[in-house]
Amino acid sequence: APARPRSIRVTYVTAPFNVPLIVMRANGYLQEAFAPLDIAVETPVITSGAAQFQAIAAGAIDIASVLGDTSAIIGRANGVDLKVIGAFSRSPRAFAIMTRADGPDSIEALRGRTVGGPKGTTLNQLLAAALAARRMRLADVNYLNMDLAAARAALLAGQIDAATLAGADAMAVTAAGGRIITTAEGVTSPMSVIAVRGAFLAEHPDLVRRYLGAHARALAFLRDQPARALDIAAAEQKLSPEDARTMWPWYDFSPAISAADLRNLEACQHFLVSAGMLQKTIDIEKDLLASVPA
Amino acid sequence: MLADGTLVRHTAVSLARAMAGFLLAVMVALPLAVLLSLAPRPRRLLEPLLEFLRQIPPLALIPLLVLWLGIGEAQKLGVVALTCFFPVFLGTLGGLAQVDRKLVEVGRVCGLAQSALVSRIILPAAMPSIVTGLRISLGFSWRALVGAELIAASEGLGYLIVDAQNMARTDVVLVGVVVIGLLGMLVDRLTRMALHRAMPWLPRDGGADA
Amino acid sequence: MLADGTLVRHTAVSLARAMAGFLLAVMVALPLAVLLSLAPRPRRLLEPLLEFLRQIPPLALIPLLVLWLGIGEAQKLGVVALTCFFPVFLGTLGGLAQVDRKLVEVGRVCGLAQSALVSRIILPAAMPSIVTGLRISLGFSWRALVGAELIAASEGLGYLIVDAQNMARTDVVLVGVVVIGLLGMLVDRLTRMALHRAMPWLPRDGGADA
Amino acid sequence: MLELAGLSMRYDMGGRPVSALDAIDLACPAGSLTTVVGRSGCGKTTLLRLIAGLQRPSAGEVRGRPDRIGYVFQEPRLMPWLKVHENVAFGLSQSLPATTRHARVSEMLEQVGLTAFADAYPSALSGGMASRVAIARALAPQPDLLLMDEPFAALDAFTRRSLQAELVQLWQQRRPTVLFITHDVEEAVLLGERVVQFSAGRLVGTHGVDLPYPRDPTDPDLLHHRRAVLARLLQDPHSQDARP
Amino acid sequence: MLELAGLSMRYDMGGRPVSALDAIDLACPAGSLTTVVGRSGCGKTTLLRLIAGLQRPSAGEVRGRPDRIGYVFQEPRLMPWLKVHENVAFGLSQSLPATTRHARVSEMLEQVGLTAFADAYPSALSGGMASRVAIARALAPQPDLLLMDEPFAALDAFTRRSLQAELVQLWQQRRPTVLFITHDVEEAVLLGERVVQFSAGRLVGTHGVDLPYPRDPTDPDLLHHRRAVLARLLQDPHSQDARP
Ligand SMILES: Nc1ncnc2c1ncn2[C@@H]1O[C@H](COP(=O)(O)OP(=O)(O)OP(=O)(O)O)[C@@H](O)[C@H]1O
Ligand SMILES: Nc1ncnc2c1ncn2[C@@H]1O[C@H](COP(=O)(O)OP(=O)(O)OP(=O)(O)O)[C@@H](O)[C@H]1O
Ligand SMILES: [Mg+2]
Ligand SMILES: [Mg+2]
Repeated sequence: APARPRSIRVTYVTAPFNVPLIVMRANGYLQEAFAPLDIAVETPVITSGAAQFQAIAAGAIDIASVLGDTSAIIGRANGVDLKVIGAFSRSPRAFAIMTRADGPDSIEALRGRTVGGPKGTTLNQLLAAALAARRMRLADVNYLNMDLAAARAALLAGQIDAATLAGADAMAVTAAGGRIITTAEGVTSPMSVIAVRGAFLAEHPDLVRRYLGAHARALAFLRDQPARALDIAAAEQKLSPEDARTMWPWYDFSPAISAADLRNLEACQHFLVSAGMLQKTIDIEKDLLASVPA
Repeated sequence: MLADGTLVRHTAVSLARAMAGFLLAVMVALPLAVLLSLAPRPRRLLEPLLEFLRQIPPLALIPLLVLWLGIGEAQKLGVVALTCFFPVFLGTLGGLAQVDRKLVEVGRVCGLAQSALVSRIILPAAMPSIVTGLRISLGFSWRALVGAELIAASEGLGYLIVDAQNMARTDVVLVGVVVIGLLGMLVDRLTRMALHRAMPWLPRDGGADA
Repeated sequence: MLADGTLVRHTAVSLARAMAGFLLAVMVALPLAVLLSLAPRPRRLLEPLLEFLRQIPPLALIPLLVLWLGIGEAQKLGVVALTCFFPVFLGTLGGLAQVDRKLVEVGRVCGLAQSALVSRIILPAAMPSIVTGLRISLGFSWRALVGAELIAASEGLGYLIVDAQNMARTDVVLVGVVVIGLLGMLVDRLTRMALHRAMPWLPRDGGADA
Repeated sequence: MLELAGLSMRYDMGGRPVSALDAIDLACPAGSLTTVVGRSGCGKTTLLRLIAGLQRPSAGEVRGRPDRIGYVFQEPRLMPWLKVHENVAFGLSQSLPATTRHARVSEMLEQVGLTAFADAYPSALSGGMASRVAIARALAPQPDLLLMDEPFAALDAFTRRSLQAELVQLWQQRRPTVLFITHDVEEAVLLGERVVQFSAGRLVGTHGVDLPYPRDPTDPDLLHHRRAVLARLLQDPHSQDARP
Repeated sequence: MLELAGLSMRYDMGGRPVSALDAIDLACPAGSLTTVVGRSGCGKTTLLRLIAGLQRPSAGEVRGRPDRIGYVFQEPRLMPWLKVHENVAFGLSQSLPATTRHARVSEMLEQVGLTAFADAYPSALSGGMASRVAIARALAPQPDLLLMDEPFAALDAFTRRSLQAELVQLWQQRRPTVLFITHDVEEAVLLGERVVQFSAGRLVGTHGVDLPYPRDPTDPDLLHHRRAVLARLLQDPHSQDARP
């Protein structure tokens, strides 16, 4: 087997509300898992999905601890050597199409209006699916590409009529009097996954297992001491305890990829292709998913 | 991309944005630098503000720019202009400070008004430094495109690049990079040629040739 | 933030990054400009490449930089240095082209070697333009921070700002912006003071004073 | 009439005061031609600069300064980005008709013997040619006050003679007030109605030269004046390095 | 021995060729003192520049150029960022011991009468003072070839006399080869072992001055030589504006 690395690099992403990851780091589970092997763990912050798969492609990252479903599929389909080894979260209620208090009050009312949000992401998929459910297409709205912070700012500044938002940006809009037109609940099934560099998985399955072990410990802590976990997460994300408690029930952190998850990933790929964002498709189960050999 | 004309469209849009933002910056920076170099009092008031602004990353200001300028063309030009402003401004200030006072005195004994001193002596004498500032800004007008087209853009080479990055299309990123590089070189060369035609006495950037 | 020292930590990290990236750029750009201005043949070879690179948005190169430099400190310095490089480079080239050949001739009849011509005549004479280039770069070293700390940073004012933007904490963004602005001004002022102390003949950027 | 009253100029040189001019009183009637002589560093250039209003005196004042001043600086000070003919036209009022401007420039270039170099840039001129362009530039606007700081120092004997003659002719025709600095005592007495002598920032003597114009350089009377001025100059006790 | 063989220099001025020097043959024995006279624009400065190797001749060559050259340019060309004493020290080899350098600079400043201004920047100097600094800078390294382009043009009669005397003394002591351009015919015959005359880029005459050094400016023999050179100069048929 190839020599053990001196260190491994795992991305650290707190937003929108990645409680298990926050707990895992705060409680030092990762360090504990790798210290016996004399392996240092680095947890660089790389929030953008595209940046994460670019870093994986560059060999700079071994494990992407939280990667959006769209990013995982886009990256893999375009040749990035990554494998999905588990689910991180599912949170349809955390993703929403929002507007100001005086904004359009239904999906239908969005026709011809300006909507901002990050293109090529789960939120893009949400908008497309929500429109499709009302027999509309993305082309029926004026869809502008912008990241969450900009979309939030543009919405509050009255520059756009609606925005697709999540996490803290959604809370901020709510706090400013904004409304939710719809969440993803019942519309799409956004999920995030745990992804690893393919070569890393092939060479060091034992290390990947250790990582998953640490992840499992964090989940156990969430189950056993939810209040403590919430406090840790709220502090790390500088959220008020109330906001944290609001968001808590929106998330399902179970790590196993279910048949439903698989269907959702396939729907996600379908959306990407139909929206013209993906030219090549992959076999989700064979090309993307991987189990960690014992 | 070439075949269906998308690349041409993205290029045209970005060229227009880069040039408009650049010209906007020049049209404010150049007169302002001249004005401030002649008027110590307004200078003392304005300079700290400008010095402060000069350090701020335009990416940090994007939410603010969205607030002030919206998400349309104005915001994109704003990002480009904000990046291009200071090289021209500092280049001009530096050039003005270097102007040979002996030549200015020639104008003063000829009874030239302040404005004539500026147009007939100070600006021509400061021109080499101003040109350096212009060239730095011109380069940055292209560099600013990605930042400018990060938000609410659906066209432009910056948008093309960011979009391709998000879509893991390294080949497209590369095309965008190459087009920006070549186009920037071309514009730089044309600008220099035009400036040298208009002002044949300018040093050719040929180095000190010692 | 102030109380628990986080702001101080972010500031220290960014200060170090901005300065290191800036110095790196200066250490390459300055000698390279001098070399190329003296050697026409290497110049003809290298200049097109540099002119090409000069136009490329650093944000477009981040994936490449990650590939070459990883996601550690090197990549962050790379982004800052890439942004700082060209103002110094062009400022120096421009300054060298403006050097009064009559003064260079004085050195030549004194039998000075090329290196002595450079250190004793050309550089001092070109210094005002070089300083302008340095100041533009210094400003851009701060501006580059957000881009540099976009990826895999957990500290620094750029990270602070991006993180705060993601967390919708406009107040924190503002703190970051103000700290960068003030710190940048301070560093600029100190640099100018140091340069003027070392070279008292430099124009004080006081304008043409016509 | 141009009047200097108690004109003084002190410079600060690293904390040490240098007195370049010390309480100069001098009246130059309109249309007079005064030549100025004195050792290097005695304040002659400073005097012209104060008269031209290029710097403020430390004390005293300049009265009766006319609007239109022609100044031949000690160095040529040509604009390197202008061709010779453009440099000569530099001081001409923009409101003059183009044909007048053109005619004046041609005439001046003719007088200084540089017609063939009208389209040259200053970098292609010899030292003496650059001086002559500067002279042409100062004369072109037909100023009422002409300040000339060693204008002919870089010229050969022949060219100098002919420009001296032209200056006198021009002065007789249009009668500007002229202040003319020279190191050449022969030139000082050949041109000046009077010669004023400076020493270490002080006006130490005035010598009238009451000979009709145009004067003949070989005139024995002129030689007599020349000897007188020279004698006083060589007696000048101040050596500028002993001064500050 | 410094030898010029068929030395020519043509400039291009907007397409039109300007011949600044035309096939000059001249030999200057080591230790000789040659003065050069000629009308403004006749090529004197170009001659010195070619000898110094500052530009390449269009044709011909310069042989026997020594290593150590002192050049007094037609303009002072001081480094504005160096103080007067640093400017004077500029040409001194860095390998000289600091005390020697210091002594040389002091001595030179003394000779040109600027000891009191050692710490001044060039911007605080008068025109003549700047010229003297330039002279001191060229002399300080004790060059084997001394090229002087109207070095005393900006100096008053008194200062000029004393520097002339010092130059002759220095030349007699250390015997550098000297080429000295001047417009002052009196100076040309006072200093030169021979006077060479240029006209429109050609060497048109050589006049030997076989008088012992140091010479007395009032010596009637000198006056005789002066008249002879002047007469030839004033006959010079070329007027430079008619030339190109
Ligand atoms: N760089 C140049 N380009 C074109 N022509 C030049 C250049 N330098 C000198 N000349 C021309 O060469 C001729 C000789 O110039 P040079 O400077 O040698 O004259 P000079 O004898 O020193 O005159 P002066 O006594 O006025 O200093 C002049 O006609 C001048 O215009
Ligand atoms: N900017 C300045 N700062 C300090 N001292 C100055 C400045 N300008 C002139 N001086 C001093 O003033 C004195 C007179 O200078 P000025 O130029 O008037 O002399 P000058 O009579 O014209 O001499 P020259 O014949 O050498 O041109 C000199 O001692 C000079 O050093
Ligand atoms: Mg003077
Ligand atoms: Mg000459």
